[in-house]
Amino acid sequence: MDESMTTLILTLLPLYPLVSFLLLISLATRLSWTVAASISVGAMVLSALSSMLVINQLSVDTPIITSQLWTWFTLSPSEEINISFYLDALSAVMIGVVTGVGLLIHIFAAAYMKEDENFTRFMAYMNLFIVAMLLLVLADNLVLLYLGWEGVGLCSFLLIGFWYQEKANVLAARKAFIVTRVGDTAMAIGLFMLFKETGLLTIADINQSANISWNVGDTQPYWIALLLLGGAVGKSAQLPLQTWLPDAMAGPTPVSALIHAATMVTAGVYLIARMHGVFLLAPEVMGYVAWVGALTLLLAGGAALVQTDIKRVLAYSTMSQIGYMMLSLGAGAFSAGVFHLMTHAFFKALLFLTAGAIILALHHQQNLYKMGGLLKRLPFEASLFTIGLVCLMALPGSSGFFSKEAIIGQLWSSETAGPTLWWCAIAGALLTSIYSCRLFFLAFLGSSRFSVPLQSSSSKLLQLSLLVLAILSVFGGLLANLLDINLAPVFAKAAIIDTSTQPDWLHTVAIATPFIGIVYAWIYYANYRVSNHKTLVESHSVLTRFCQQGLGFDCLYHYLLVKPYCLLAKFNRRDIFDQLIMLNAWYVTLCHDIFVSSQHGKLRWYAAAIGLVTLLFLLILNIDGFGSEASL
Amino acid sequence: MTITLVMCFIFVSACIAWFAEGIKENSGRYVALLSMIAISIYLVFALLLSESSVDYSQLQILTRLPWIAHFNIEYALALDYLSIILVFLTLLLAVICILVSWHEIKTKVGFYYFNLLASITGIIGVFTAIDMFLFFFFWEVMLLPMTALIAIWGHENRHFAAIKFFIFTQVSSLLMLVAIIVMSVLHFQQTGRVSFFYQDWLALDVPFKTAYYLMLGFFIAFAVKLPSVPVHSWLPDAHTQAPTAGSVLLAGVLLKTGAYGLIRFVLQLFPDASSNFAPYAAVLGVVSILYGAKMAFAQQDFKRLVAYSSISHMGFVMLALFSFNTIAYQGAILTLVAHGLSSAALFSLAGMIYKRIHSRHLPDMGGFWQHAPRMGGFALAFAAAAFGLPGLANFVAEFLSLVGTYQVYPIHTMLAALGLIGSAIYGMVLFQNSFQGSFPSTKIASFKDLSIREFFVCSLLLSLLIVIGFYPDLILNLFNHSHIAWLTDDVAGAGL
Amino acid sequence: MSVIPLEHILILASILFVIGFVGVIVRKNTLYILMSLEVMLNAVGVAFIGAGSVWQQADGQVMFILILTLAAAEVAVGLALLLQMQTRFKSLDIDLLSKLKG
Amino acid sequence: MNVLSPLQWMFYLAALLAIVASLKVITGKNSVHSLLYLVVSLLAVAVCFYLMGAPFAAGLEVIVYAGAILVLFVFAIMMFGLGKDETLNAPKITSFRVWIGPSVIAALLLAQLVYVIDSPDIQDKLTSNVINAKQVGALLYGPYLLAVEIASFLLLAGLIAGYHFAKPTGYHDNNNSGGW
Repeated sequence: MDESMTTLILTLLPLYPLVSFLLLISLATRLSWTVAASISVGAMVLSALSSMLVINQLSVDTPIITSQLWTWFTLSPSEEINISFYLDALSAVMIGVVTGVGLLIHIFAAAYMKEDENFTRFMAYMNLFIVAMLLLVLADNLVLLYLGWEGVGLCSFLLIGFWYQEKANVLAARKAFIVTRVGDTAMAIGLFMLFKETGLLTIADINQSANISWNVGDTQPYWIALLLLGGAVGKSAQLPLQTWLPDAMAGPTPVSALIHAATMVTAGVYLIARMHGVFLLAPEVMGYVAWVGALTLLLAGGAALVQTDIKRVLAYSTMSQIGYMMLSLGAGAFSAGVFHLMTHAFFKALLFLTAGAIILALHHQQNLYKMGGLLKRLPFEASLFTIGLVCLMALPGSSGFFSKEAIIGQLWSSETAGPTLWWCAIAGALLTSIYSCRLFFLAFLGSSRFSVPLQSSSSKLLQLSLLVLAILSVFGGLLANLLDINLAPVFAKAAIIDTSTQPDWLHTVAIATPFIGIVYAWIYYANYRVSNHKTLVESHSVLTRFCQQGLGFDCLYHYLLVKPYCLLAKFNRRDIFDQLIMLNAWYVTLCHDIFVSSQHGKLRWYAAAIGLVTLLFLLILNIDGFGSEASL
Repeated sequence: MTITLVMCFIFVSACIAWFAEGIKENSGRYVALLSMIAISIYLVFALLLSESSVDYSQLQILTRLPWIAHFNIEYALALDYLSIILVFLTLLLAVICILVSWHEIKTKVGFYYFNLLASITGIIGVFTAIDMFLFFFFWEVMLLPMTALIAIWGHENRHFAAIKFFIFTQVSSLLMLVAIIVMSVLHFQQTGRVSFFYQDWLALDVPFKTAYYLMLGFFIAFAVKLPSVPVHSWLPDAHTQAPTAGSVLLAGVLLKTGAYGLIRFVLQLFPDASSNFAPYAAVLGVVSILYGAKMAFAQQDFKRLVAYSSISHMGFVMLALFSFNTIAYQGAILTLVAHGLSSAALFSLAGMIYKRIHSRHLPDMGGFWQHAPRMGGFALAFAAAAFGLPGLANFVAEFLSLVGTYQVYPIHTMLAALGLIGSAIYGMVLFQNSFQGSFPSTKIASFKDLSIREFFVCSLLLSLLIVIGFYPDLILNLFNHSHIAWLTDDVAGAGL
Repeated sequence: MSVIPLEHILILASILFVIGFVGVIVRKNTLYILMSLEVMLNAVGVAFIGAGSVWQQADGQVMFILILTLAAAEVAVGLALLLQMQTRFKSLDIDLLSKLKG
Repeated sequence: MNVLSPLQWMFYLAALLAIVASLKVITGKNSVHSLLYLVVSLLAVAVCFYLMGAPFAAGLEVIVYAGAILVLFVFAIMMFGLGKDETLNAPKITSFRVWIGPSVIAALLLAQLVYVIDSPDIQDKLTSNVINAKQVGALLYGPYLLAVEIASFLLLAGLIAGYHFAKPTGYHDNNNSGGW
């Protein structure tokens, strides 16, 4: 296909879901399920197809495809911010994931949300989310990226708070939006600083000109990278701003699959990968990125060990997997991180959707301690779920294995990461395998701890999408090479980490850890998998409750930020400045009252007053002459 | 000549609306509506025809007639890009006001429309007057009908709010009057001829000390009107007690007269004094942003919350204007338009909610989205505009202001960026408390969705917000900002 | 010239005036107030006549005559009002007339 | 100044009597008694006028002031029972002591008057600075003509007001609320 054709396809790519969003919103109530589902899924099919076409066009000789719509606004004569798309290998991977996984999730959601009365509104939000994500990924300048960034934040707010009748969902949606907004503000300040230092906001120019205008270790790239990291941390639910992700499970399951597994949470990783030009110039910040990833990895792994709700386990596991990606970016292994992002999108979406199918079958029962013995009852969902778990644990042969090995392999000898971070990664892998096995035993083995009759989902659409996703997650690793997406040219500037000097036992340990985890879980969680009695008591020790609440970050922020702000607001509800001004109004009325009280109508007092005043008057007149012989 | 024609036409139609009401019930509003639409179309064509030949980056004097010959006070009107933008905003919001108060006003309807149109005439006068005395005259003319609007058709303690509004503005404009008189005397001393003409004053070289105090005199008057923190407390009261159209007009346009005054009569008239005063004004701007956001979060009353959010938005304008940066200046002008539209939208929404449940108290609202999906959608869009969601006009405005201000005051901008989080918080509180959560069926019987008229108002405002959000050059290329004299162009391109 | 020095006459006048003034302030009964008023008027008369006699001018006495007419008119109206007060309030206590207050 | 001529003695005595009478006026319990003291005080002042060389004024004082105005007072009190509430609850002292006060002061005044009239040296001292009625009359109808006219208007106004306020509808039956 010739040049103009591909740019046209690229331009239209985000517009299909936008058109379907507008259609669904305007005709919300009058559309039947079939029409609404076909519009939304159809739009997704179109954009998936066009993204496939466009990715094929990418090749060695045309590494970048751009298309320009119109000039948004001009910052300075030299720098024009315009609505234009920029496709290279990195964003190709991203749009592949977004549209591919997005399509499958749309199909699943069409079946899953069939009975919900405002189904059209749900599909409209899903489409709007895809548009925002595509804008984020395809943006050629940081302001358009920020537009996609905030749009994604708004859609996640809408989708988390989809069932807004319950107060809990409303608060969860608000928390998600405000916490991500904190990250966005940090990123915005980063943009301002970037513009002040370089006068540029277009990503490609920044990456090229970065090492010309600054050299490694300058203060400007340090602060800009740090602020961009703040934005990424907010959106990808990493350490300081990760409290919103577990609560975001209040939304419907397809939402969790699409937003909180496959696409939105990876936006932070994409931002760092995209702005690697700046990050490379600030090695300390790369170190921070690695450490943030490692710490989140461990924290989320620990929390996932003790969760009772199946979706919260998966949420914490997403958080830890993204920790892996951050770790790899921090270590400088950009392409490995992005590769893990892709494979993770597939198997995590699979895990969430199958969990959704299981929840639907158990009549919205999400508590693991109320499940059990599902392997026999729901064989189809159970088998797919196990495939997902296998990839999650990165057992050899699964797609997770390829991507996680790529990351762990490069940690040891990268100068920004190092052996300590390698050991954190290994510990994380261990934790992942333990909580995956625990999840598996609780949900699928042991005796069934539920009384309600199983209503297995018979809809073909649902099962089809799950099957395709399962295939994708198994062969994801190969898919990358199949499309020979070579991310190398994108990250040309990043130094290749030579793994030759590494000790050779690293590889064996990395492969062995998942199995060690499985054996340990097999022994430790014996009573989960073989228990014959009906109820299983979950341990309520202080440590478990502490981990359950995300290692205390929630109440830390609550008492550190939320409560003081509310108290300050309540304390100053009636505006200090207003009261200051009302103060002198009160003072004037006070004087008025004093004087008024002297006019009480008694004539004799008035006469006395007149006498007094004349006396006073005479005194004043004669004040000087009083002594001397004033001639009367 | 056009502007005088516009003003006379509006005032005449105001009187007609008043008398028409006497003759036939409910005819006042039709007269008002038709006249406003007719005059807006006329103005558009008048400007389009003359557009090509005239460059509106400079002040184009329209009319100059001697008014009080003895002091050579002239009836002088002039137009430039700033006045055009703000006059069109006024006309648009006038139409919105009339549509919004269609069924709301039951008592003394004719007089209501008279007041509405009279204050609009005053506002247009303020934006176009170039003779300082005439400017002060219109400044007072616009104030009286507005006070009447609040005092007669307001809500429960409207008298208090109206009096507070009147005293605040009146006292501050007295300072301005003093400054105007001193300037004219200075002009007399230097050129032997008393003059109130803006151009003559520009040519005057005022000693720094007096210029500083004169600038302060003007600044305080406009800081009260553009509510910056220490003197803002009239706005929440005026807004909560004003009728819907009153709040729309108040928030949409009256605040802009403050900003217009700042640009025209503080920054351009006393450039060196204001650049000397700029750091303090920047601090004031930041304080209003953060304080407005915090106070908005604390409010229980829908309109009061939106009023405090206006204070926060206007803090951005103050900060952007006093950073003397081209980009920030563009951002400030865009904020004027964007805030005008978004706060007008939020207030009309408040009016619609008040019409249905007769209360503005947030705790006893909730779950309206179930019963009024379309209104919920619009409310979400307008709340999103309030907290600067990209894609809507406010984001571009805030982004430009903050990018521009960052070049000059980095720390202030970082603090102002906290205002973005604050705006997100109160935007959430506003939207979720009223439209999400459970519907208080005990208190509220039914909640109808938008009527056609309301739908038209909301969609008009939303489409404008989106168009300006995605294509701000509609406003910005009215003036090529390259040669605005008083703006320093130290756009960093340090690296490249 | 006049035998009696002016100071003494004026002292007499002021004493009488003060006595009248005290009477007006202290007494609650309106009748006494009217009487004290008479005393005060009389004191003024003394002052005028005194001055007239000291400087041998007849103006003092003319002024005294005017004061007389004033006193007459004042008493007439005063007593009539007193009458009204009697019928309205059934008592002559001046403090009852305190409607005109702030 | 220390040795007083008889005229000055007389003046001071009269002044003293006037002051005592006035004091008795304002401290009186019974309105009629204080009214009588007021009459006595006016008479004392009249004597002072006479001693000051203003016989016309003294005459006027006795005739117009004490004679007319205070008689009107007494009339008002007696006829319309203005002092009723006070006389009712004031102690009934009809005994001798009641009018000993005024009579003593009146007697003194009488003695003083008689002495002044027929003691030759006071008379000739007086005649040197008497401003007789003719001078007053000439002045009255000279420059002060307008003042006299106004005074007559004042009297007319007083008359009408007096009539209007004291209209008979009010005082007969006490129960109606005063007519207007």
